[in-house]
This record gives sequence, C-alpha cells and structure tokens, in this order.
Amino acid sequence: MDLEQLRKTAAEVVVREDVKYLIGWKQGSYGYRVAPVFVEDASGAAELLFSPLCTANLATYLTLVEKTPLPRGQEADKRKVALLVKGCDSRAVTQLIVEHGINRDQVIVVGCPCPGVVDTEKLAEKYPEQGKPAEVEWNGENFVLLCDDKETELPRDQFLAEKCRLCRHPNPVISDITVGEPVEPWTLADDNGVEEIEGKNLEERQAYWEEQFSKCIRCYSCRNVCPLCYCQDCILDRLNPTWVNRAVNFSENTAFNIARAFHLAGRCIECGECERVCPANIPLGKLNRKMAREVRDKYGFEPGVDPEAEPFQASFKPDDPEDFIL
Amino acid sequence: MTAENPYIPYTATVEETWYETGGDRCIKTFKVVFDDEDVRTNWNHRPGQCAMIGILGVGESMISISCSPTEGEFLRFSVMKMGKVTQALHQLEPGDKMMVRGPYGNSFPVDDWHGKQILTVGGGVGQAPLRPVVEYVKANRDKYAGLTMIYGARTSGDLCFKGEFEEMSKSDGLSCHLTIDVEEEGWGHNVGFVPQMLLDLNPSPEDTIVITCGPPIMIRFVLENLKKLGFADEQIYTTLENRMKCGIGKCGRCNAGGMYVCKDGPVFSYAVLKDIPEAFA
Amino acid sequence: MTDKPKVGVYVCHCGINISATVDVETVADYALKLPNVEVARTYSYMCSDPGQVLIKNDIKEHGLNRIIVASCSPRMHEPTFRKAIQEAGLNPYYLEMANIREQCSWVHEDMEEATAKSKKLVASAVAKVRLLEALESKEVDAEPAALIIGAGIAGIQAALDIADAGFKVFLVEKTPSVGGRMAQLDKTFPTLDCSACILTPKMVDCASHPNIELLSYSEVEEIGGYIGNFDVKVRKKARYVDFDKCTGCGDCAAECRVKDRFPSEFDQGMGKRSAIYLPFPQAVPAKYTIDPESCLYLTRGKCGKGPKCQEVCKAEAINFEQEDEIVEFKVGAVIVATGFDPFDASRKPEYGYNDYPNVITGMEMERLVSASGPTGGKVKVFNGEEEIEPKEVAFIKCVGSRDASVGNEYCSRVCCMYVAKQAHLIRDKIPDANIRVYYIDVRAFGKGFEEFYDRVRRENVRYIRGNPSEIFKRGNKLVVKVEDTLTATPLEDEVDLVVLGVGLEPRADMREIMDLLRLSQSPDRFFLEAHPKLRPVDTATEGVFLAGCCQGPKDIPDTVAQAKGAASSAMIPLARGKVMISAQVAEVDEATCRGCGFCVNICPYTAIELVKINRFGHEVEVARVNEALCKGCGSCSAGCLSDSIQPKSFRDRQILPQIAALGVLK
Amino acid sequence: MSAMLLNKEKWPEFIGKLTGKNLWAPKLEGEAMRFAPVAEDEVPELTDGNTRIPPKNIVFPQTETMYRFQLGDFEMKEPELKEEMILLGIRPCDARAMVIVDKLFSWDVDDPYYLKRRELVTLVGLACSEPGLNCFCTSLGGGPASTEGLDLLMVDLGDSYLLETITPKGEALVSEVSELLIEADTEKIKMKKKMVSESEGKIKRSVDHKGIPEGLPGLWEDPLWKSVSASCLGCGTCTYLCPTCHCFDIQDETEGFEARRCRMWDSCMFEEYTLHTSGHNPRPTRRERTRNRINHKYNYYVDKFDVIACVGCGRCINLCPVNIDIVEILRQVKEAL
Amino acid sequence: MSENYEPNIVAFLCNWCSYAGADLAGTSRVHYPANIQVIRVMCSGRVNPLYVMNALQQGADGVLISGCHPGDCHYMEGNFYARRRMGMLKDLMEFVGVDPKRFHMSWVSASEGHKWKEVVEKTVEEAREAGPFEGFRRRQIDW
Repeated sequence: MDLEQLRKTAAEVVVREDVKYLIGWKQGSYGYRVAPVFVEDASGAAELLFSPLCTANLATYLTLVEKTPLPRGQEADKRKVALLVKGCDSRAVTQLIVEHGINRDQVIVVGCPCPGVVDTEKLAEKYPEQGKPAEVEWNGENFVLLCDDKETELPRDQFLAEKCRLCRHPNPVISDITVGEPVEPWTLADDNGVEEIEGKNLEERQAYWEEQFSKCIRCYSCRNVCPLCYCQDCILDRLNPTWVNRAVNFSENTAFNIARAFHLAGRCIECGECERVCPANIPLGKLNRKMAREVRDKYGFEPGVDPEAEPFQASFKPDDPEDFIL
Repeated sequence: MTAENPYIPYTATVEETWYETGGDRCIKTFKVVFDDEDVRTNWNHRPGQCAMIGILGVGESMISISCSPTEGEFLRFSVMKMGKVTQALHQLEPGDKMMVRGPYGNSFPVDDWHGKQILTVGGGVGQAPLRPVVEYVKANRDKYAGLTMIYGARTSGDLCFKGEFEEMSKSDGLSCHLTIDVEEEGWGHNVGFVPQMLLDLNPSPEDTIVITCGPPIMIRFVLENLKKLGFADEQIYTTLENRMKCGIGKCGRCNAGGMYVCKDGPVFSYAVLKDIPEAFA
Repeated sequence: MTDKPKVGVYVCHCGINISATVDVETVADYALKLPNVEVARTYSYMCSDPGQVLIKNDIKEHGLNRIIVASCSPRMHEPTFRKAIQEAGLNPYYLEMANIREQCSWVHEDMEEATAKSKKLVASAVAKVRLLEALESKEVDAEPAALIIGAGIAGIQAALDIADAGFKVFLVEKTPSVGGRMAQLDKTFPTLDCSACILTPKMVDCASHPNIELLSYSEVEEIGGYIGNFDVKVRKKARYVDFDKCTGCGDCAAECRVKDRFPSEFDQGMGKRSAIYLPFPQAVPAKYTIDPESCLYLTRGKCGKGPKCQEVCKAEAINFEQEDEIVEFKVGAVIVATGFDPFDASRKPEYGYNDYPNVITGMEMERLVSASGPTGGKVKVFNGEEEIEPKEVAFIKCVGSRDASVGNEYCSRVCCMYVAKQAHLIRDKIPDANIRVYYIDVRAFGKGFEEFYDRVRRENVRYIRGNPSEIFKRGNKLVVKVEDTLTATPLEDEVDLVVLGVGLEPRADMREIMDLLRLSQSPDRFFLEAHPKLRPVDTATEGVFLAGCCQGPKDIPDTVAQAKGAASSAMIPLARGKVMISAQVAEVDEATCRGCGFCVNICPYTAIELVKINRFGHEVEVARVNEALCKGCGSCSAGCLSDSIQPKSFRDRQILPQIAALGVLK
Repeated sequence: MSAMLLNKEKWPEFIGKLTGKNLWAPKLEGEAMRFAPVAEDEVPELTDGNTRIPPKNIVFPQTETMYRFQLGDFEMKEPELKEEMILLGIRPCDARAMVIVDKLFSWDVDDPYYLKRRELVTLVGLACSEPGLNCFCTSLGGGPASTEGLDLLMVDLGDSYLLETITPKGEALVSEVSELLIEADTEKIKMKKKMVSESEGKIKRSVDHKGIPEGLPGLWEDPLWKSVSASCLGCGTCTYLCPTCHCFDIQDETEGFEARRCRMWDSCMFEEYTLHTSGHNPRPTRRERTRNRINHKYNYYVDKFDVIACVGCGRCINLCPVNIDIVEILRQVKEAL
Repeated sequence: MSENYEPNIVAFLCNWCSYAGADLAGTSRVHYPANIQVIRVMCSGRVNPLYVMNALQQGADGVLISGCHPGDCHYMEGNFYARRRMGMLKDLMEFVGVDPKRFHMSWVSASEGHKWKEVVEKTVEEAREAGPFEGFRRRQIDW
C-alpha cells in the first residue's frame, strides 16, 4: 500500500468545498491499536494510515452522526463525508444505500483494496503489545511486524483475521476513488466456527450459548459499532413495549442477542466488528455468519453488493424455501 | 435490610383528582394522603421539594410537590402525561393507590425571605413548584411584604390552578397577573409572553425575591429581563429538572455540572446557577 | 373523561354450546381478579338483545370503557358487539373478543382444560383491551366515474351498464377499434348467432353513448390514488389522422403507395391492409389510422413526391405532425377487461404450424369461415403452393391448454365448443369433407353445449380420443401421428388441413397493467381475483375489478355476466358517492422512523411512501401511510426494524401483553 | 497490622479453609478473567493481570432486585442480604475504587444494598508484580501494593505469599487460618518492598492530574472534547468496566402478577441516560457525554468527595473499541489548561 | 420432565384463512388438544418474528404461526414475507439451541378445519417431546 498516495488523495478530497471531513484510520495510542480519525484539512491527511491493523469499519460513522436540533434558521451541514473503506466496509456503504441509511451522493467512498487484516488478539497473544505503537505491514502473502527496529514475519495463515479468511470481497464493491491496485480474491476457508456449532447437538448448543450469552454485560458496543444498526431508537432500548428487559441475565441477554442477530439477517456484511469489540468475547460473528450463510445458500442473496438490490428482509421470492412448514 | 431503605416508597391513597389542562399532554392534579398515620404526621416537606411518585410494576417519576405544607396533611402533584409512568399515573382515580417517597432535594429558603416582597414568574406546568411558595406566603401573610404572581401559558386552557387566581387577587398585598400567548375570546387578562409581561409590570428589585420556573426558553428571557430590571443574581431563584431515578444522589444521571439536581437542587439561586455550565443545556 | 381502563368481561353460555364444556362462572370469577376488570358477568346469549342491553347498561352504570365478550368467534359477532357498545357511547374499537366457542368449547372435551384455556384467553383479551385505542373510520368522496381498460365485449358491456346507470365512463382501448376478439369471430357457439351481428350494435352504442368517453388507440400510462379517487393518465397515440375530420371514406387506404402490403391484425395476418387502414369494415370509431411502422412517410420521411393519402383526402384529415396526447382524469373505480391472447401455436413445433400453411389455428379458422374474412368465407388453404379446398380435415384440441410442457395446466374452456362449431361450419361449407377431432376430453358443460356437441357428432364429425404427437408431410398430405387411446391403435392419419384448437393465454402485455394497478397473478398467470368463490370480480386493490378473460378463460356469456358483475360492483362506490376508509390502518411514528423504506417495499398496496420531513432542522426521510390504501395487514410492521410502523389495534404494545398473558399466567 | 507468611505449598489447604465461606477468586473464562465463586474442591491459581470485569459487581451487582411485590398488592419484600463473602485476589486499584464509591453510596443517605454488601465482603488483595500495559494507578495515589480498602493484602514472594492484615476483618480471616501461617521476618518485608518498587517501575503510563480538577471548568467549550469524542461509539464499555463508575437505572419488571423493582448498571455514555421524555436531551451528543465522563471523574467527584473517581486500572483504555484513551485525553486536557 | 407435563403453546393465526379454518374445526366439532391458545392477527405477515422469541421467553413451550396457503393470502403477499422471516428465525433459533420442535409454521385455509386439527396435534405432540422450555425462559431464580 502506497501511503503517500493515500494521503495525497485524501488531502485532495478534504480540501474540496463540498466535503465536510474524511474518515480514516490513524495510528493508535499504543500497541496494535488503530484509531478512527476525522480529517478536516489537508494537513490532517498526513496522519492517515492503511495497514493490516486497520480492522475498524468506518462506515459506522456515516450513521452515527448525531442530528441534534438546529436553532431556527440554521441550515444543516449538507457537505459530503468521505471515508476510507476496505472491501467489507464498502459492503456496509452499499447496504446503507440500499436501506436509504445514506444518500449515495452524500458520501465519497475512497476504496482501499484489502489483502486482509490481522487478528490483533492473536497477534498480541504471540507478541504482547508494547506501550509504543507498533506497525504491521503487508509483505507479499504475509504480514510483517515492525517493532523496536525489529521486523518479524507473520505468516498469513496464523494471523489473518477470521473475517478475512471468509472474505468474498477484498476489493471495494463501491468506490468513487480507488487507492492501490485491486487484490486477487483468495480461496475461502471453511467457516469452522459456524460448523463447530452446527456439529453440536441441541443441548450442547444451548449450553454453549448459555455460557456465551451469560457473559454479556449489555454494553451495546456490538450494536453501536455495527454500521447497519442505526435506528434512532433501538427497539431493544425501548420500554413501551418492552421487547427485552433492562435486567442483565441470561434470559434477557439471549433475547437481546437473538433480536440483534435476527435484525441483521440478510443485512450483515460480515465485517466482524461486533465480535471484535465485544468486551466479553462473545463469538457474535458466528451468529451473524450463520445467518449470512443461510441467506446466501437458501435464498441466494448476498447483502451489500448491489446498491440497486431489494432489501432481503423487505422482499420475498415465491419459491423461498418452505420445507419447515407443516 | 431495614425500614431505613430509602428506595421503599410509602403507599398513599388518591383522594381527589382533576385535570388542569387538556390535550395529549394534559396535566392532571392528584391530591393524595398517606395510608400510614405515622408517615402522615412525620412527613415534612418544604416549598420547592419533590417526591418520587409511582406505581408498583410500572415505575417512578420525580414530580414536584405542588402544595405547601401549610395546606394540610396531604400532598398534591400536578403531572403532565408524557411517558410510561406519567401515563400510568393519569389512570389513577380517587381511591386508587399511589406510591410516594421523599421529600427530595432542597427547597426555596422561604424562611430567609421574611419581610420581602416575593415575585413568582411561571410558565405552563412550571407553576407547579411555585404554587407551594404562593400558598406558603398566603398562609404566613404577615411575614412577607407581599406577593406578585406572573403566570402565563400558551392558551388559557394550558393554565394550571385556574380556580385559585380570583380569590388571590382579592387578598391584600397579593396580586396575580395572567397572560396567554395569543388573544382568545372572553379572555380578560393580558396577552403576550411572560418575559414581556415582566418588563411591562416593571417590578422594583428592592427587597424583592424572584422565583421563576417554566420552559427553558422562557427562563432564559425572564433572566435576561430581570437583569434589565436591575435584579441581582442572589435575588433570583429557579428550579431545574433532569431525568432522575433514585432521588437521593446515587444513580448519577441528574447532574448539571457538578450538581445533583435531586440533592443539590432542584432549587438554585441564579448566583450559583450561572456558573453551572450544563444548567440550561 | 378518564384514562383508567374499566373493563367489563361478558362470558356467554351460548345456550349450552359453551357452558356444557366451559365453567363460565369460574371464568367470570377469574376475570374479576384481572387488572382493571370492574365487572364480569355471564349470560345465556350475549348476542341476544337482552345480552346486548346488559352490556350497554353496565357501560352506563359502571362507566365501563373497555368491553370483552368471551363467546363465539369474532368473525361471527365482532360487528354485532362493536355496534352495541357504540350505541352505548363507546368507541366501537374498545372491544376485544375471546373465542371460547369455536376454538374452545366445541373442540375440547375436558371441562377442566377448556375452562383453564378460557381463562387464559380472557386474560389475554384483558391484557390487550386495556391498551386498545379509539379509532375513527373516515369517509372520503368518490368520483362518480369509472375507467374501463379494454373494449372487447367485456369492456363494452361494463361500459354500457355503468353509463346507463348515469355515471361517466372512460373506455380505453389499445387498438384503433373497439370490439376485441369477439369481433373477429364468425359465429358463436352453440347458438350459431353471427358474432358481428350481435356485437356491432353494442360497439356503436358505446361510441355514441353520452356518458362514455371512448379513448381508442390509447393506453393507460399511470394510475395513482385509491378507491373513489384514482388519478388516471392516458396516452392517446397519434393516429396521424384528424379524428374529427376523417369521414371514414377509405379513399386514403385505396390510394396508399403500400396498399394491401401488410398483414391485417384483424384477419390474423391472413388478409392484408394498407399503411393507413381501418382494422375492419365495422370498426368503431370508423376512423382511419396510419400505422407508423408501415407508413413510408413516417418511417423514411418520404413517400413519392408526397403522401398519396394526404393528396386524396378530401377532408384534409391526414396530419403527419400529430403527436401523442396525454389525457388526465379522475375516476372512482377501475375495471380491467384486457382479454387474452390466443396460444401461439409455434410453441408446439411438433405440430408444424410454422412449416405448413395448411396447419392453422382456430382463430385463423374463424377468419377463414367468415364472410367478411380474407377468402370471403370460402374454406381454402394452401397446400404447399397449391390452393385447395380441403377434403380431409383434422382438428386437434387442447393445443396450449392442459399442457404442463408449455406452462398452461388449465383448461381454456372454450376450445371444445369452438372446435365443434368450426367442424359444423366446415361440414356446412364442404359437405363431403371427412372431419375428425382429436381430443383428450370433451367438456360440454354449458347451457346447450352438450346438445350442440351431439348435433355435430351426428353430422358425421368423428371424435377420436388421442393427443397427436406429431404432424409431418408425406407426399402432398399432412400426416397426423396419434394413438387412438380408446382402441390403443397407433394411427397415421393423412389430411389436407389441420386446425389447432389453440387455447387462451394471459396477454403478453399484462405486466404493464399489473404494475399500474398492483394486481397479482394466480398460478395460471391470469389476474388474481380477491376470492375465487365469493369475490370473483374483485381484486385485492379496492375499487379495481376484473371482467372477462383477463381473469381466466371464458366464453361470451360468462364474459358478459362477469362484466355486468364488475360493473355493478364498480357502481357501489360511485352510487354512494363516498368510500369508507378502514380505521384499522398502519401508523408511522415519524420520530423513530429511520426511513429505510422496508415497509414501502413490503406493502402490497403501495400505501406507504417515503416523504421528506424536517426533524429539528434536518431533512430526513420517513415513511408515510396513505390511509385510504392501507388495508391494515401489518406486514410492514413485522418488517420494520425500529417498530416505527404499527397497525392500529394490532400494535406490538398491544400484542406483546397478550403473549405474556398466555405464556405466564397459569 | 501484622505480616504473616503463607508457604505456597499450603495454598490448597489455605483455600480449603476458605471455600466454605463463599469464596470468590479470579477465574479465566475464555480469554478473559473475571471473579467467580470457587467451587468446593477447586484451588484457584492467582495469575498476573487483572480481571476484565472489575469486582464492583460483587458489591454493586449489574442487576439487583430492590424489592419484590405482587401486582395489585403493596407489600414490598426486600431481598435478604446476609451471606458473608471473601473476595480473594482483588487488585489494590479495585479495592481503592470501592473506597471511592463508598463515599457516594454513603453520602447523606445510605444506600442499603451497596453498603450491606460492602459490610459482608472481606477483601483479600493481591499486590501486582506485573502491572498491565495501561496501568497508571501510581499517578492517582494508588500503587501495586496499596492497601486502601483492603482487609488483607497478599504479596507474591515467589515460594510464599506475604499476608498483611489491614483491618479487623482481615485479622479475623487470618486467625482462622493461623495454623497455616508463620510470622514474616524482616527479610521477607524487604523482599516485598523490592518487589513493589520493581513493580512500580514497570508502570509505564502516567497522568499528571495536578490542576486538572480546578482547570476542567475552564475547558468547558474547548475543542478538545469534540476531537477526543469524534470516534466514540457511545457504547458502555468504558463505564461498565470502570471500577468507580456507579450509575444505575431503576426499572420495574413483571411476569404475570409477580413483579420486582430492580436496578441495573447504566452508563452516562448512553444517549438514553439523560434523555427527557419530552425528547430534550441536556447531553445530546457524544461530545457532551465524553466531557461529562471526564468531568465527573476528575472534577465533580473531587468537588464533592475530595477524591478523583479514577484509580488508573486502565480497563477503559484496554477495551475501548476505538482506542479512546483516557490518559491521552487527560494529557490533552493538561496541555489545554 | 414431569409425567403430566402439558406444553403451553401460543399460536398466531391470520384472520382470513387459519383463524377461519380453526373456527371451522369448531363448527365441525373436531376435537384437538387444549394446549393451544390463539392470538388473532390480520395476516401471518403481521407476526413479528421476535414474538416467537418473546413467547418462549415468557413461558410458552411452543409457538405456532399459521397463515393462508402461498398465493391465497388475503393481502396477496403477507404469508410470503412471513415464510421468509420464520424460515430465517427457525435457522437462528436452532443454531442457538432451541429445539425446532418448539416452533412450527403451517398453511391452513379457511376450509381446512381438519388440517388445523392435525397441525395442532403435531405441534402439541412435538412440543411435548421437546419438554418444558427452560432455555432462555425468564426465570424467577434470577430475581
């Protein structure tokens, strides 16, 4: 990845009068952290980064913008928002367009073809994080860790993030400007995580998820980080009617997680952010990927690839599967 | 645990209810009496204080006590129908039970104001926390120089405590000035906004205490106009409201800057308030 | 005024229908313990007058404001009790019924179980009724006019009926003339009336009727709105002939430089017409039309020294500058009478329709036997280059019908009879011909049909049971390869003429109408009626009705009957002058709607649209429901991720407590 | 205060004596540690690192029944809290956090639930020999072996634990296991000091909070709040994992006629937290909410209780999904002063 | 599982087909188990899939959703949406360990009183096999 080119492109975009800011990644405050950054001027573009540590899906910020009441007579800022996207992130943008979450002409999508990001948890396990920010780069097939003037080769098959092993769209499916060369899609791995659960019987599954959901502390980071969870007023927060009680226990947590996964069925673009941010390490990705796979296999639908598509949850086919009907 | 548990409310019986205003967000007043005699006698609130009232199984809501302790061994609450709890409260009728805990917060320092002229400036349901002061002054008429009440609402239908004003104007040293935003047929009082009416009345700041409560926008202009009229910060009092859950300074959410509205408030003098950055947020 | 729900629960004995299995007193006692229940009573027949009076008195005496009747199915008596409580001054929607008869006492035997279940059903009803809201039905004015799409016999008949009743009718026909398929037919079965003779007067009537505005050579472009208030846009295609000036003299067609060069649509391509033409002599309106696709001047920009038609037209009616015109109007009801397409015989290549000129379709046969047809009524066909009068004639039935291989599993209903009729006509015209009919079944179900079929058979028309597998040429004969399934004998039948009894198919262009009116198709691809038995002329779109073969194959009397049915249904809103808009419609909470448009996609009635609103200074899109179009099905709601669209009376906050009551209470 | 020594060989026996007494200790669940009850014949191993979820839930459960009742009835039954418990292996920062939160829960009106649980719990601390990457307790008056709030402190000296009793509760506990302990000699005390100073040296991050409490009001409208909160997702991770965050919500829950009033953690980072029913929100964006979080810890709490409501445990830094780093924010605050 | 365990089934029926079919079963005096309790909705498309979750959480041991046969929906398409939604939900529920025997969907027309009986019997029987739903049921134990 040519960072100079990225920064130059970004600088050109942010100085445009019709652009509010550009959302990108920058080096974090320590270790393998990378922080989202809102670049408002050309100088800010120098901070931008695109590396195998840039796991965060920035599309979430498109809908996270708070629309606070404007004083009478004040016009809303209608300038465009530019953002850097990887393949998976671009699917979120596309899905948002499908759902009217954003207007296509309100965003400038800067596409970054992505050879896959690293699993920072695995990385930290093997090479503990340091106080000083470390760098990781792509190096041919593999990654390379630059820390304390040392270069350590990180084999792809050990450190590639789970979501990337299963990635079908490493190149942005939508973009106004592309920085970097398209990457060759790679052979997909099996979704071991989902299959492992499918291999369990009902009692085992129940036990497995009971253990997982019991850990949930309902911090809602999974929901908030999700680019496609953007209701002003999430039904799971609501009290009238109450879908899910505020109490934190296995029952309510399960209801919360089922509802969340269901609302994302046919919408989830498998960026894996929910699982990444979960402080309780609940394997939320398995839930979402399971649903995504059913949607793909049984209904022949893949969300976030076609901005003209009919939303999966708001359409049907007369020959949808009905083998489960009595 | 013990009877000391401050989260456990007392049961009270609704004696009387009536609607102050109409519409979707109507205001209904409840006159309630505690079931337990000890509670009834020991309950001691001051003008400006609030109570957590609610219904078991639905929830609680912090509401200002809209009567003065001088009125008798009962409480009055004027509740606007807004959310889940207030909707449920509105379903209560005489004979029904209401849960009450409190009283919470500080109060208007009415006893420090002896000898002063009291000016209340209220808007809409904001008159509810002012009413106890009015009643208190009426009950201790000899201790105060007098009381002027300015009260306005959008329409005459949005005025609370309507029946009480006539009688007031008849008492010596008390005056009552009503206003509504837009002219209505048969309305014999002022038409215009409360802050303007304040300017028009041109009250003297001398030996006067002003207390005001109403919509944030009204308060802002009232404060502005009070300054124009020469009132000092220390002469001005208002009450704040924020979302509350516990009422006793634990749950965290009601803070405006470093002040917990439920404990440090709801009554603030403008001298304090003006330094609280979030007070008018 | 009170916000407090005061519920009255009325448990019906229904004679002993309920009380024999359900301990109604126990149920009433239980109900009294439920929150907000003030009164609970039982009575022998709640639906009886005294029963209703009981409820009404309680409403007045106890100030009840919510009523539960635990009795029979709401599908039975909901309207009764709604009316009753309305008479007592309550909003009729403050009613909930607990079905303890059809779904409890009649289907369970154990008294204990049935009583327990009844209690739960009552508890569930109480949970909901407390949260019900008052609803008001609205009425809007209905435009006293109708739109009829298609001017075949169905459209014509419907138009005449409605116009005769005094309402304005806009009759839109795609082709230059009204008349449709019936105009092409020679005789009609089984009475053998001359089709044109009975149709032409009606065609003329509808052109001259003061209440009918005939828009021929026109197409509907857009239909918006809803029952009572449809906004219609019609494109009047340019005829290049001034409609008012043309006298129909025909000089133009006679002088056309490309005279008689183009296959006549009316004659099924067997006859020819000019570029400027009248589809058939009795066409209504009798106005000429220039076919822009065949006219030299319109296709090449030049026609000799100048268009001949223009030159010879004394009325100076020819106008090449003419443009399409858009007409807009409002109607209260719409009748779709777009008819059918005959099955395209080339989709059965084994019958050689494209290969042999003496394999023809039933429709072509109609023109061939017609005195006004291309041969003047003489049955003559080409066998190769040679024109012959066929002596050996075979009919094949069920071509394109009852045939899964072409996707048409249905019976076309008219082929049996028209084949019999055509066999009879051939027998009439060629008395020495050998005529046979290959059939799968003979369905002669209508009035006079069986008698006619008998008559034809007596006229020495042989009916052979078998479905031919192939037609090929041998020498100068066509060979029909078939197995006589009654005798299990394989046959190779040599003939001069094969008539394919083609079936009826949905029109190729029906999609346009479906999209215009959001109509659905039944599995046979014809338009779907609202109910196959009870609402055969209605559609799911209120105010839109079906007439004729667009709904399914029909013969003429059935078509006319359905057209009259559609006309009378369409006249209901027109005559009332008002339409009721259901109160149980969906409602959007604009504060929480995120404008994703899922509901817009889901709604089968296009009742929801996205509109821009100002939310505290920000322009945002939210869904909005057109209450006149909404049917209250609630599909939108289950698809709404933010629960922002909710059908009134079936809101989540009304249903979830029902679930809780059924789940939790023991 | 006394110092005793527990040879690690006697560790299982030591545990054995405590397991009957409602003993809780850190337990690795998946990749994360959290406090869990120690089962009958389980011998927990104390390892480096702190629990991901702070032990505040022991005294302030995430969801807690305040009282139960029957709908339509007015008798409120409080839960009986009487079982004593021992929290083994709590880190000094988390114990210190409890001391800080105590001030709030006993301010003016006592919170019976919290205080009762506090009374019932004995805190057996474990000094940190390997502080975490984002620990900065030393900046805030704590330290790897700080005893504030603890009843008993254990220091890992390799083959033995040094046990320092701090309170009578701690003494009582020690007396129950006294036969397993020996008196610690001065050498061991020295070893401890060395270990602690080494540990302190390993703490890399720091906050210079001097002037911050007084200075924060002046930075009310500073642009830094916008920039530090821009990437905030508005989730509750930082506050739920904070040992001093103590905000809660109160809700009524019903099931049939059974009902309870309960309270559960709430977070000032949630939009709904301050949202009025009218739709007005005094803290409408993440900027105001982030500002409030920092102000609450470093200004308001100091004003009220004379202590910063942050112990430098680093959890909010470790687990923020978007690398919002309180040390970094405070550095910027300091810079802006 | 207790010997005399009776599953508690909540059913959602569309007004036009299945509810009418269930009424017909009544009119025809067809007997079936009393474990089933019906909530009437206008269309199977109205059934929010989360109702199923909610019902299980709140004490149902099984849930049934029934609508018109495909193509017969009174509202044309509602049952198609219901089918897609419930198909997805079923996959999800199974994945998290909810026995598919607890959750059924059927097409029952207004004329299929007997089919309704069969559907109820099957639903009850399977729910019985699956036993009382413990799963993520709201439990007082947590209170």
